Amino acid sequence: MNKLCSLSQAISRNIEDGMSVATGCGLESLIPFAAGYEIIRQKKRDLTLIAPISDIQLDQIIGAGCARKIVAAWVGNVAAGLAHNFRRAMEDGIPRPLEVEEHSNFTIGLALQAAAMGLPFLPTKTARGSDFSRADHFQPLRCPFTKEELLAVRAVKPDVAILHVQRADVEGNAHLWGNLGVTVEAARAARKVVLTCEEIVDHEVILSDPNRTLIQGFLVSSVVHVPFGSHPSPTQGFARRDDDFYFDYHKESRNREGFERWLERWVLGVKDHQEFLKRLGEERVRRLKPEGNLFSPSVSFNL
Amino acid sequence: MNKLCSLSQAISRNIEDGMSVATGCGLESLIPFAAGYEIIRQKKRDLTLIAPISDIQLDQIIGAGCARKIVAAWVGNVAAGLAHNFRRAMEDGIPRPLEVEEHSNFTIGLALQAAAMGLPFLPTKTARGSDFSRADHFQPLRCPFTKEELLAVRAVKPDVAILHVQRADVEGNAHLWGNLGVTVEAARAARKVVLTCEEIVDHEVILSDPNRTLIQGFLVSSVVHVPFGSHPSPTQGFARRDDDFYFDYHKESRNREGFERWLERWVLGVKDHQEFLKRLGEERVRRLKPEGNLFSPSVSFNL
Amino acid sequence: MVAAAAREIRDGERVFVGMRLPLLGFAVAKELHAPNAVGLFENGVIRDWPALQSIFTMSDPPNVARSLYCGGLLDVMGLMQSGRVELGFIGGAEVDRFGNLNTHWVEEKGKRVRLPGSGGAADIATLAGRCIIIMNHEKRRFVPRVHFVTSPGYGEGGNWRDQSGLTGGGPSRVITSMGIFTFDPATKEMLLSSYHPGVTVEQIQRETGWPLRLSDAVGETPAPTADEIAAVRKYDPKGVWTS
Amino acid sequence: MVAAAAREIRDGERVFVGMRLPLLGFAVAKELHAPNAVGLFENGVIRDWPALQSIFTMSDPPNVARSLYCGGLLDVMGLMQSGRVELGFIGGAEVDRFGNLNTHWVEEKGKRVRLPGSGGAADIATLAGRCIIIMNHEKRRFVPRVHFVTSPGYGEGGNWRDQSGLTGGGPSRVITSMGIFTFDPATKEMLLSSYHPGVTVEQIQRETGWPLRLSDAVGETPAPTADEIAAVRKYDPKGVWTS
Repeated sequence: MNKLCSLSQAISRNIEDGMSVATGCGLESLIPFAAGYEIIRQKKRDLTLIAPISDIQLDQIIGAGCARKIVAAWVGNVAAGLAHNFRRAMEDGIPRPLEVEEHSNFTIGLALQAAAMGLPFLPTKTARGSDFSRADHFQPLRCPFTKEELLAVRAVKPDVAILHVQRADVEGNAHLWGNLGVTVEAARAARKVVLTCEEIVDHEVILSDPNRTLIQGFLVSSVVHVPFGSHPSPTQGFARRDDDFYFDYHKESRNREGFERWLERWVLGVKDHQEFLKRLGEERVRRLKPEGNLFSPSVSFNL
Repeated sequence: MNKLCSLSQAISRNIEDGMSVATGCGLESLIPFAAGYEIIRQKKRDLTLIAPISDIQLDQIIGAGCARKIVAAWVGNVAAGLAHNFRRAMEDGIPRPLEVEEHSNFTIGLALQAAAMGLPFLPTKTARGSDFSRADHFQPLRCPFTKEELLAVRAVKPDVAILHVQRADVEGNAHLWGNLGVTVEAARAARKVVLTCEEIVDHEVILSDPNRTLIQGFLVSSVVHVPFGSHPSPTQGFARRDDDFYFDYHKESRNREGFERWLERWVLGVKDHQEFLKRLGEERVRRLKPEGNLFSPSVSFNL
Repeated sequence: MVAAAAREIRDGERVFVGMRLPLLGFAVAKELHAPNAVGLFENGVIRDWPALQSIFTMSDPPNVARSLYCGGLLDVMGLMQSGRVELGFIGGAEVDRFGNLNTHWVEEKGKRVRLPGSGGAADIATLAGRCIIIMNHEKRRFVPRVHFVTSPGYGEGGNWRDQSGLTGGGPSRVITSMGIFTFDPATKEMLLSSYHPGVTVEQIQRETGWPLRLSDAVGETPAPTADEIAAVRKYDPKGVWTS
Repeated sequence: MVAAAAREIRDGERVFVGMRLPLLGFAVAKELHAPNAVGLFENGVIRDWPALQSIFTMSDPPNVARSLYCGGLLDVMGLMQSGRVELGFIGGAEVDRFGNLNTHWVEEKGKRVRLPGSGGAADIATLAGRCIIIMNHEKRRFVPRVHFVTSPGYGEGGNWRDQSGLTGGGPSRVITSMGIFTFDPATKEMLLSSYHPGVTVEQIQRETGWPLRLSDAVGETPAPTADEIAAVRKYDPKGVWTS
């Protein structure tokens, strides 16, 4: 089944107000920023955002007023520091109050993995003694064999996971490589998956290296061709990190007015991802294209 | 650190009488038969063998009298039927009585994964209502969140895992592809890992495709270069399945005398793997070499 | 039996295929009425088209090359545990009237005979959306009560599965060398729903270790169509699995 | 600080590196005395040599390309939970005298300031064989009791970690911009073990929110060697992290 559609269609078809949405699952890379901008343009409301860390994406969506709740281990700006919109929402309820389900990176990974495996929880030894582990989504659990005490992490089952990948076919079978974060777990935990990808490839390309098909088409609802869809975060082999974009965002979002100007310039004032790239400028986009000859060698699947 | 050694050294250095040894972790492929023959030649005793299924390898080691206990989901001959030595051991204690810790494929995978994750157990929904799930290594467990009843599977932590892979460097960093079974879980669950591989490659080859380095050198104790080390089981890209070998084994091992003749011919009567391949014959080995042009395409790790 | 297995696979379903007859049934279904079915194998392989050559095990290179996905056992079992596998095929040495299967041990002439064990069968029986049981129909295999429950069907009948907390749907059909059974929706007893061409109800009763119950609609199994026969021959030209 | 961090890494250790100073310390240690150390990153990357170019995040392409392994977060965290990570580096907005760290919220002028949260810090603090805490030494950061325990050190001191069932060893050192601390083996209180060249104990006391305790062997931190300085310059030629 051909699931190819526009980014605008993918967001409007799959995401409704009030849903929970997993994003930023590659950690600092493969963050589907373009999809996040479209969520903002479509004025989705009351979303629960799920992400281990999000670099600045959660901050953007929070600042735009789309989020009611955050399920995360860390919300900030990895290179530059604090997330100003997150702070304003948590400290002053601007633009709206925000609930947080606090995790560590490991526990949010386990929470997604639990859902991916069809389980209501998974056990762990991490985070014991942390104040956030006293929240309701953690419970003490005694091992029935050794009697040692562990921590049970409640499953997190997103309504939708938005994932950026290197290449996919029109059915949503996707090849990805480089660091994976919790991408595979999120793809299997979520009820629906929206893929944005750098390249659409023939099904034959997928079949030629099945060990890279970490997301299978039967999990995927929509596939969108969005080159540089992870900008400013990197996509190995396709896009460098645009460090300046993060530093500029950090400066400009320091106060609410500055953020609103930023939002107008980069999101609300551009029609779509194409126009966004135009605004970035040809020269800047060119500079973000990887170069070199670091290609993987071939392996044989011969019979 | 260079961990390269001979198969005989790898077995004598890493496996002592009474140890638990995981093998056959790729399921029907990548079974380290050559290493199993060396275990038999070195007359290891009282081993606990851990494997989901083993095709005929467990049956061989049981028949040779090396095993005291089996932790497995299935012991047979996949293409031909029952495992005669396993039957003789279970029914008549020949050559010695055998204890079995019964699993399903899923629960033995979870048991290894629990150990790999440093946990004493993992929860599951499988195997409930099966008579074997009443054994001590399974316990009922109530989810602290939903209160639903699950099954806890006790961790299985092998002393040694023997794994056959396509290519490794001398430190034990290994690239593998094709179906993986429980290979990765076993590599991380075990206290020590012995790798047998089709090719020894430069460290540079490993670094050129880090997504394939599913076993990291710091987990590995010994690396052995054993082309066709999985014979008669297949290794994708390097060795076809030798179907006749399984059927012949099935016929010849039907009674104890036949098995002893088989053992003399293929294991005890040959010095090492080189001699084993010689006995197979050049023509037969040639026929087992894969052909074709099913090679994976390259991917870019450029900066 | 292959045609009957193929007919059970609906388009778009994810199917835990196993080996031999069901594998062939999967290929036939893909060819005829279920082009979007996906086959899952416990070794970690997921395929959206049949193996490139005939195979003896699911890990043979022709089943691995050009597959949709190659990963690990827990990947595939996890998909099943999370409810994403609609159908699985299983078999056994013994089956009883509630569809419980035994592949652990049987008694022959007063002596225990040890069998291989569960493999993935107990997982499929407990977790798949529904199961199809495939068996040779012999009296020693169709027993009132299995010696050992490897792969639970409906246990002691009725709502035993719910009471035992099993999340998969349980067996929906038993396809044998003589006929096809369904299960009574309330009591969960096996009901003969059709007998294969040339086989009588009496013959089936003789090879069944309990008093047969017939489905209201019992009749002859529709013979394989020309398309089905052609598809079977395409994937098993030498008749290795279907002689 | 980078040299001090580098000195903590022993050859062959698996180190949860994090970013910034520890990342640089890892590169320096690899260059000088720990050529077989391996760096682990929570995004799924494992490296046996430094990143190809300077980076801002662990997922930047130069940290991914030519790595030893690229996988997922649970892969790497699982290795740590199973006891295979000997050392981890962490930091925070606040630390107290038992080495507890806070990155959740602090109070400034009576108002709560929200911070980013744990990330992987709580995992490292609870699971790594031992932890090194790296902090800028300021009075508002060195507090008697943290507002919120994100990453537990020794809790309330003594054998609190054992009582709480934590499997990692806890903080072994605190490296600050002014000196280096160890912990009292019994009470688990922070002990000043050295002050950096040009810094006095009195200055450190002024920037510490509780009465300092000194290690018996307190003295000046050995200045970076020429080799260490050269290695730092090699990996941070522009002085981005070490100006």
